[in-house]
Amino acid sequence: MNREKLLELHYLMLKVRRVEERLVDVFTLGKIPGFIHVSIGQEGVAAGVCSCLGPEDLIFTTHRGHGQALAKGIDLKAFMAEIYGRRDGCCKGKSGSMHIACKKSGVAGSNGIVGAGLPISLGTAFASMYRGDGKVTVCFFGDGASNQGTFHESLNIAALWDLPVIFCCENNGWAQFTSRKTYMKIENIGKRAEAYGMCGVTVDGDDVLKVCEEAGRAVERARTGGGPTLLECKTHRWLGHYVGDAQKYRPAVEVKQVKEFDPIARFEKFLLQSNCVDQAYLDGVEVRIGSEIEEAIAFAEGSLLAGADELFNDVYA
Amino acid sequence: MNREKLLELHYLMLKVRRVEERLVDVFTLGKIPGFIHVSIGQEGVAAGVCSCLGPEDLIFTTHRGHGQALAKGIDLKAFMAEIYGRRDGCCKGKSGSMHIACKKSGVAGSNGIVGAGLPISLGTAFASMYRGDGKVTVCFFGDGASNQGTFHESLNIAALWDLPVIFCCENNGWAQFTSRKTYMKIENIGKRAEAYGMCGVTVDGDDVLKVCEEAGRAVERARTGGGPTLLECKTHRWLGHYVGDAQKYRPAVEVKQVKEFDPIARFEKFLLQSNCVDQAYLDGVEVRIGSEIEEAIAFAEGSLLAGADELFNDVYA
Amino acid sequence: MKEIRYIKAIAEALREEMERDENVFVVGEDVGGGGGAFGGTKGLLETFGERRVRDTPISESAIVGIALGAAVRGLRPVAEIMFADFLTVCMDQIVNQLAKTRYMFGGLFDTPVVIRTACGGGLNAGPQHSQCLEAWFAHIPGLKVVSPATPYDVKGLLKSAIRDDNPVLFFENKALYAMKGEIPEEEYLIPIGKADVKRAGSDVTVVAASRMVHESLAAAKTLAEQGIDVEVIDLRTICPLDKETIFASVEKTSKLVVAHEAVKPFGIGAEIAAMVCEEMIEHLDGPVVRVGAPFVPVPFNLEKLYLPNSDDVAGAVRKVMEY
Amino acid sequence: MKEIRYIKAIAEALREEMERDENVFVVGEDVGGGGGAFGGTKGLLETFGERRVRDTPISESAIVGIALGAAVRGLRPVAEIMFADFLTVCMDQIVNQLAKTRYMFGGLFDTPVVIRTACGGGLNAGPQHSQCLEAWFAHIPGLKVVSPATPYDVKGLLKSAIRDDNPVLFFENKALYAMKGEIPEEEYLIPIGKADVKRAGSDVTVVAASRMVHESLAAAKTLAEQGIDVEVIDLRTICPLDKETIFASVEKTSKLVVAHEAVKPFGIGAEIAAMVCEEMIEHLDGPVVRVGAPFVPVPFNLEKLYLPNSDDVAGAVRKVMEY
Ligand SMILES: Cc1ncc(C[n+]2csc(CCOP(=O)(O)OP(=O)(O)O)c2C)c(N)n1
Ligand SMILES: Cc1ncc(C[n+]2csc(CCOP(=O)(O)OP(=O)(O)O)c2C)c(N)n1
Ligand SMILES: [Mg+2]
Ligand SMILES: [Mg+2]
Repeated sequence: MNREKLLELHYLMLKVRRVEERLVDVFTLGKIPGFIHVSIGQEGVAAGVCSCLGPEDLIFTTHRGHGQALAKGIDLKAFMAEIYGRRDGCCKGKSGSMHIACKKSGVAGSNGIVGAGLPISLGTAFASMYRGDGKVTVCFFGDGASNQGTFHESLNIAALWDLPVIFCCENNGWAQFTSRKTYMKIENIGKRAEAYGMCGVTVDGDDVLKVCEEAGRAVERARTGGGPTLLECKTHRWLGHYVGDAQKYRPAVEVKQVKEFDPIARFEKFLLQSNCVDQAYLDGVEVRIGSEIEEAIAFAEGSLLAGADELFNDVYA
Repeated sequence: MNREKLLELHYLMLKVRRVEERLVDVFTLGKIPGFIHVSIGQEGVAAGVCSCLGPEDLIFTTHRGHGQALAKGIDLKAFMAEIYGRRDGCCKGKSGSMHIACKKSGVAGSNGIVGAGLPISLGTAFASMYRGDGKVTVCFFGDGASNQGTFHESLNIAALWDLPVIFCCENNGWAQFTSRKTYMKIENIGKRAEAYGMCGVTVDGDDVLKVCEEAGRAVERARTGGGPTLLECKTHRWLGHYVGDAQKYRPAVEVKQVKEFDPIARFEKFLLQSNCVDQAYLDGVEVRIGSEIEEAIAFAEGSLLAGADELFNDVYA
Repeated sequence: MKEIRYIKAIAEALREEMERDENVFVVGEDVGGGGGAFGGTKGLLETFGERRVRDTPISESAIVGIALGAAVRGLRPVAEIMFADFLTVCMDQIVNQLAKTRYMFGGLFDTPVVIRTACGGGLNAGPQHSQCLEAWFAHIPGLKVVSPATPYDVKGLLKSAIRDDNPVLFFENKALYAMKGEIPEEEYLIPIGKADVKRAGSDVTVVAASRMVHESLAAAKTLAEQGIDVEVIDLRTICPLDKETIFASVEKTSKLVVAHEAVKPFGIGAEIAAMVCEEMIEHLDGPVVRVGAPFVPVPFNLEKLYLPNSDDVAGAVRKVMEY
Repeated sequence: MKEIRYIKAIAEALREEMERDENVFVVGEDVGGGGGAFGGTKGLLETFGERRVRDTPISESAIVGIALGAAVRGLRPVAEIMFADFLTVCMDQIVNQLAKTRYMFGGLFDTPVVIRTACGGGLNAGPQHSQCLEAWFAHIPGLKVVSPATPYDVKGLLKSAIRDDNPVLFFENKALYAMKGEIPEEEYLIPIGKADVKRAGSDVTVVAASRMVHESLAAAKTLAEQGIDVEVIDLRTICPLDKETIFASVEKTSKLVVAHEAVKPFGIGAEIAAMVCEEMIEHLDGPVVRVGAPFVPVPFNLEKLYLPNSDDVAGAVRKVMEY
């Protein structure tokens, strides 16, 4: 992998982490309406997968989808203003954290209904095939979502039609307040691909290089008519289901231990040890990201709230 | 297998065949309202599976479920009157061919929605576990149904909770006007069990002894706390999707060839060759079944049509 | 003009639109080799090939998802859900995804999806194959709901639905598939959102939808002989409702009957009655009487008793006339 | 009497019924260790164990199926579907299976299933987590639909729902979970199918459901100061509707306003208005005005503008009074 790509991966992961940390802050201060779900600890997946996509490719994201959208290149200001529910948000403030979309960067829509993105991703992938335009679709979803009926229907059809789609399962071991053994008997969701005659892969989602490698293969496969892939990335949810969730249902020791898997710390260590970068570089990235974020927050907070004039817009064409 | 059981299997298969042949007749004469789906050619599955169940066990049947209900021991007269839509039907004439149920014989309900029986079968099996009463549930469904989301959700939970349920897929290679390669990439639906950590078996559904053997194992497993089984029985639909379907979409050669798989002819040959029965015995069974059927038809045709008094009954308790 | 069956008019509309616009495709169970469960897509596979005529597994949620995703990319899918009763297995994709995509993403995407489906009784198909569930969808902002009663209407409205940039739930009626009617040889469109006065009259307004339009026309004929002059309005579109046409008629007649096949409680008749009572009660002379099915599942064997018919409409008209 | 929150009253009802009847169990996502997304099943796992408090995967169709199958075997399941919006993913199991099992099988089985779910806005949770879809279920014969507005009501009605041999859709309201109210120390039940006059008045009848009961009471208070005496009827049950109570009130006041949080078109207000206009229009003096949300998806950021409130009710009352 060339240096540029390595630095991109690092930048994307760190940006996601720092944006979400700041979101936790401002949410806790009461500046953001509704509720938000952050993906802190899971940045390796979004960065690894999205770094393999071009701007023309499409992704469907989840309720825990900030990282996915950011890694796909959504404009940070428009993103932030959206989460604040402001006029300058990428969806005019109507979507909020859970329903973000952006045409330009190929974010085809985030979803508040668990498992609901998968069927829709068939459609965008089908359109690629219909047009022969080579665009690849990635649909992100969680481990919990893999137990919804839509998972099954979608994987079956994707395999059957050889659709250029990648189903990326961000397996953080939890579905809201419930852990894996409560919702699934088998260990690896990637294995479920076999039931459809589809290629399935399970990878350490906290190892961004591994994610990137497997995602790259899957994208290549999709792009060249080789059909879909189920890509399971095992990762860890550091915080609660939503911001404010005290996680009383979760063993304290687990809450502590998950941080050991930190995909960013691991990757930074690798970058330093392989002499790809030095500490000064890393510090510089922090500064750069920090100022990007503050700019975006200032933009969001300076953007107007929508008013009654917006209420009736965009219901019908 | 003892002789009694062999004769039971034969009797059940032949009864299903002859009943449905007569149903085709009377339906064609316009005596039955609505539409009916027959399972001619698939009798080995219903007979093989239901012969392993006791009267206390439960089954969920499909739109093509006559054979399943009959093999489970539903009263032929009440069954026939139901299909005719008469007052003496097992559901007071309100269900018809597609929604038959009978408490006494453990037919917990037939379903017109493809794949809808599976979730409900979880509930009856759960009740067995809740009560510890050892009752086993069998849910029949078709190959087409295995692509519905409910299949996935149900198998996952059954495996997870070790429920005493058997999912019996009657794979006749067709879903209405569409054949396997149009709806599924893999060959064996039984393989899908692996995605849930469940035991999965694929068997020649036109070999009633094989079906019976595997069903027996599955019932034993369920009864003794060993959990669920996905039992795929490969069989053949001789006629159209519903009675009256001219099957223009289906290769003529296939329509001809399927009869070679006749589970009844095969089994009778075996019975004769193994000297288990002679031709006179078989002729006798034909006569017996024939008169049972004519009696049932007379009963049904003599039963009154329901009237306005029934319209508002049984909506609420 | 030519005479044509309702189901054939559907197939013609699909064919014309597919010929006109390369972005139009059909998707659903048995739509290809099978030609559709009722024949609505007959012959399309032969002409347009598998690329544009997509047979699917029995996976209704996926069918709607495919349509929505393709629409977001600029295609114009026509999805078929065999029976309206089966909409229950894909409600999330319709209601939370398809209907809301435009609004919740701030207008980013057009969603030109048509979902064709067959509603209603008449085949003794029982409780899971006979329902009329239009009222559900009319309650959901973002969807349009169309319900044509004649071969002429079904063709013109289907073509308009395909050209509409909004999701359209297109309720065909099983009992009407075999019905014959005249349509022009040349191309025509019928606008969504406009009701149609199928019979002008001065004494009483009957607003009806789908099969009940014909029952209402039959009732009007009988009543005419008895000196009651009924105006029959065919809603054609259930959402958005054509207030203007309904209100104009009620202003004229002061008497209103609403007729649909769905069960009466919480049906579309309730909305029409409520709308009139809310906005123009001063023009009403007497009760608004609704005709609908009794509040029971559609019984397999008692369908005749269950289905509302022209006698019910005539009875309702007499009731409002006697006030 | 004791003061208790709405959500706590739910947990109490569940606990009491589980103690009373060994056949009662709860099933749903996060109902166990999590205690329910909103805390409705808090503490039940600790008391009753995994046998009777069943955490499930995210598989709503299966949850309803489990409940139905268990009910057919004589158990009394209480299923939790986290948000009412998610009912869309299990509509077939509710509408074609649960609601129709009794009828289509000729009365063979009882189906004592309760489906608890959280509806309504107030949390800025956006278009897929805020809907009020009660009207859909009231349109389906075989289901009962309950929608309690206070801690006292929610406890008494939930206990009745659990003892009912029919399927009950039990709509809790997210905005009310934290609300406090008085309930008796001793056991009590509230009958399903009876509305409750929450405030007697003589000038105008306001029929309201769930959160809108409180908005209507607030409006009544304001209007009282202006000399308008409002009667507020809390529907409590949406299906079957308590005609008797509604009609008696309208006979008295001759003026009717209906208030609910769902979008106005094709909502429950339409049925109530239509019923009154159909059966007792001679008692009406003026239009029936409906208060409901505008016909748009629930916007994340404009929820305050979207949600109907006491001002809207007061406005509607003034409108009918001015007639
Ligand atoms: C159909 C549906 N059921 C339930 C929920 C509530 N819910 C939101 S997120 C969530 C857990 C999802 O788990 P997973 O898919 O693993 O994603 P994660 O939150 O871990 O990223 C649940 C149950 C929902 N939004 N939609
Ligand atoms: C949800 C749903 N979708 C579609 C149908 C229409 N339909 C009835 S039977 C059938 C084919 C079923 O195929 P399979 O499960 O293989 O059963 P078989 O008819 O072969 O016994 C279809 C598509 C239905 N009844 N329910
Ligand atoms: Mg998870
Ligand atoms: Mg089949």
